[in-house]
Amino acid sequence: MKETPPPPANATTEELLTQLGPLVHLDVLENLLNQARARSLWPLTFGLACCAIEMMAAGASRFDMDRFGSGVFRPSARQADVMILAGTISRKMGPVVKALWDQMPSPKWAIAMGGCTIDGGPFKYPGQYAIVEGADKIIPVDVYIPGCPPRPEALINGLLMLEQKIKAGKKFHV
Amino acid sequence: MSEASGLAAALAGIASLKTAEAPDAKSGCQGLHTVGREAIVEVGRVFREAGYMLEMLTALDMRAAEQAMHVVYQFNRFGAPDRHRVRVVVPAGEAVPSLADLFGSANWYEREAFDMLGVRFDGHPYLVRILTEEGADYHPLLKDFGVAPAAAEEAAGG
Amino acid sequence: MAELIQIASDEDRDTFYLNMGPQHPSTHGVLRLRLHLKGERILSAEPIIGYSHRAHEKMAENRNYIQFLPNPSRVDYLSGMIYSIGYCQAIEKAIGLEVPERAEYIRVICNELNRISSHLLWFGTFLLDLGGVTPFLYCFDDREKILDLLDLVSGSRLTYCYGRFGGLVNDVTDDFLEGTARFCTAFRERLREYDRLVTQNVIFRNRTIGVGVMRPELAQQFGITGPCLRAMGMARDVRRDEPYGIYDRFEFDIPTRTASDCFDRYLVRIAEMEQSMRIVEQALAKLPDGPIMAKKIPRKIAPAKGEYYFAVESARGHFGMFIVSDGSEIPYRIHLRTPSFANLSTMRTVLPGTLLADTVSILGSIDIVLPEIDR
Amino acid sequence: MGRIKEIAKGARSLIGSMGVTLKHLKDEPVTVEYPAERAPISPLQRNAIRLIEKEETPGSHNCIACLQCEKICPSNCISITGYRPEGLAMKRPETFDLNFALCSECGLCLDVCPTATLGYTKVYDKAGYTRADFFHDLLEEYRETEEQVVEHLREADRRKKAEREAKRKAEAEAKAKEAGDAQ
Repeated sequence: MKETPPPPANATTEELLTQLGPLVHLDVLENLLNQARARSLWPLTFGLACCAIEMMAAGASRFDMDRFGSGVFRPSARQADVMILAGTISRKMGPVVKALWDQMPSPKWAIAMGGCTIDGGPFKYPGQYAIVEGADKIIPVDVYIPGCPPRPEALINGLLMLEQKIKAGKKFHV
Repeated sequence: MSEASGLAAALAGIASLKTAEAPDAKSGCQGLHTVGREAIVEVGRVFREAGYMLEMLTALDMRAAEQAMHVVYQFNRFGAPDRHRVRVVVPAGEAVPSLADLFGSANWYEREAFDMLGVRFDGHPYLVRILTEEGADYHPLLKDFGVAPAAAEEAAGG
Repeated sequence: MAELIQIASDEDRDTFYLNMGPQHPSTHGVLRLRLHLKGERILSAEPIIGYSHRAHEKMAENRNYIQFLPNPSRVDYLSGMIYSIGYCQAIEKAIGLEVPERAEYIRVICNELNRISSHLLWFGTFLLDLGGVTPFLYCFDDREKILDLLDLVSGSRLTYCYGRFGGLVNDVTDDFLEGTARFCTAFRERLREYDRLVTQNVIFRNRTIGVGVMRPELAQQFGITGPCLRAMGMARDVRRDEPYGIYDRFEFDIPTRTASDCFDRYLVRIAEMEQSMRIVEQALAKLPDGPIMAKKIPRKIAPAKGEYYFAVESARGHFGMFIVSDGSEIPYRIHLRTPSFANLSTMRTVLPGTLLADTVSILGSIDIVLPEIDR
Repeated sequence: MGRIKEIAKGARSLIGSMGVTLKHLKDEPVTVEYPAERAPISPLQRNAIRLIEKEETPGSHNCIACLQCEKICPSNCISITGYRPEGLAMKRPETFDLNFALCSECGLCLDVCPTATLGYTKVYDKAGYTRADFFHDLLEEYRETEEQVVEHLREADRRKKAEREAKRKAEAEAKAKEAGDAQ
């Protein structure tokens, strides 16, 4: 423990975690856990705008996200693993999104669905005052899904990509 | 018909009200009026008593041409449309009497006009921002908003 | 904060504030309600909006009339087709552009299909709020069929940009026409099923009948429009009162109820779906051949200097566009008068006195779409 | 008594509702097993744009870098730079980039394209791990054939020019002949 240099004072949580790493390494168990996590992603019931309707469509009978263990939409952030940011994040909503993210227990993931959450989408123009231009300005995003709005298939594909990412654990580089 | 003529008579009783002749069908209105701001409450009362609702309220930034803001009220009745657009010209920075006591919907409409264009309404019970983020200090729909800073931002790193 | 401290020192210590939203499963988006409660009973309610404010009106001032085309369908994404085509109609009226007959009929068909899909989504989520999951799955199944049809003609599922000034982007195919006719037949049967599944359900009736009554005087005071108004017994519909497009050529009823509670608002919407199908079937029968774009479309879309107002009936009520032109290609101002804004503002007077659990059914029954309120 | 009636009513409504659900048991499943099978997609499905291979330019697109699409795009997601190859009347694009994350799929660019060389891709379920995944280089698939196509266009231009020359010559001759006849 002595060799580890102390983290810089202004480091973010994310940086701290990468630097320190887990205290106990249980590789086999960790892998097993990741397999389990990837197959039971519980999204937060949380719609921001247009994309939320496609998110609902993805959860309904035609596309049925339940086939991947992700159909259990949790109304409370404290029971959710994955935050699907579906829609434009307005500046008024930004702090709320951040608060919700902080309320989610770790390990947690975020999917940015639709152009607006990637970098402002159609609502981005010089002088825009109302929106946050990209969800990753507030919270770390794992998977991006472009489209306006993306089809439910795209959301499911994004979810599958997130599963791959989780299953790969730390060895996965993007 | 008597209702409409009653309304016309009541409107004619308001000294500062000027009615435009025969509005164009494209304007979507049956009557276009301009009124001094002191009489807008009176006009609102006339429309309310005639059974009209406040359909729309917004403001226009006309500071470039007339150094004034226009507050536009639109009254309509249920049934066959009889839409009246009433315009109040306010010198920039001055307040307009609120209609919030007469129409419930005016409460939010006025808050929105205040938020977006900075028009103040006298006698409004709770004139605070409604749409923009907390702590905002700008009125986005003003014509001089977002022009210069945007250009600067573009140059800096857009 | 000051209010809270004051209450705490009051003699009435059993009242409290509850913050509902912006993230709440039954606020249909990002609405926030600040409720002042005494036990389960609501003393006062203040909806706080703006969490989905996307500056549509400012965007209009930054681009020309053509470039604003994608925006209206994102204002109200549930009835995006109606908004998108309504905007085209507003500009066409302002510049005096005639639209070919065929395009007009296709517009009506698409609008009414969109209205049904919007009501279906409302129906599903409303029932979901009240605890019924099954109808949600059925509704979405039917809704997918409509989306398939609209996807077939417009290429989008939700935020259509199908209308153009002077017509439409694509012509409809035979697949679409046959599919629509088939859908109408099948959907009639489904509506009867919904009636058996939901309308007769005791829990649903208990949670909606007599709940959230809007007093008739509120209609004038707040300018309520749409199904909420029709549940008060007033047969007002823009399609009938000031017909736009070719709505004056169709026969349809305006369903009304009188009790003005959540149950009546539900029944009005169900009846409206029925009427929309009537319109669709009439339009399918009369659909003429011909072009779908006007021949002479001005290169520059610039309405003459002046002010224009155009209203359409969206799935939620009276949607008005107030367009101020200074004669140039860029709008001087576009103000969108959206129905839910007025409908939601009644909550300050409707909610007090009701129970907290009823808030969910009342909010659900007025059918709000947040980006349409916040714009 | 009222209690029993209430219960009976509830039971009846429950059975009625369950009846509907039971009736649907025999229905075909509506779920599309997405990654394994795909529902048919509308031929007009709007997606990211691409350059279509055109007849006039075999093996490549026919973009003339007129910048009409860039100008009309409401969300500024297209950026093009053009160059004029030697001996060619029309310009060709040097870069044609699309930032799909900004796109609103409105289709206005397709409306204005004078050579109708813009179309939609068929990939509707794209997702990525970084934002950079959505910067599309539309010329990527055509880079290799660019020189060939430019040569082809040059050839076509030369041919056209020659035809025009010949036509003009013929007209001039006819005119001269006419003039001669008149004299």
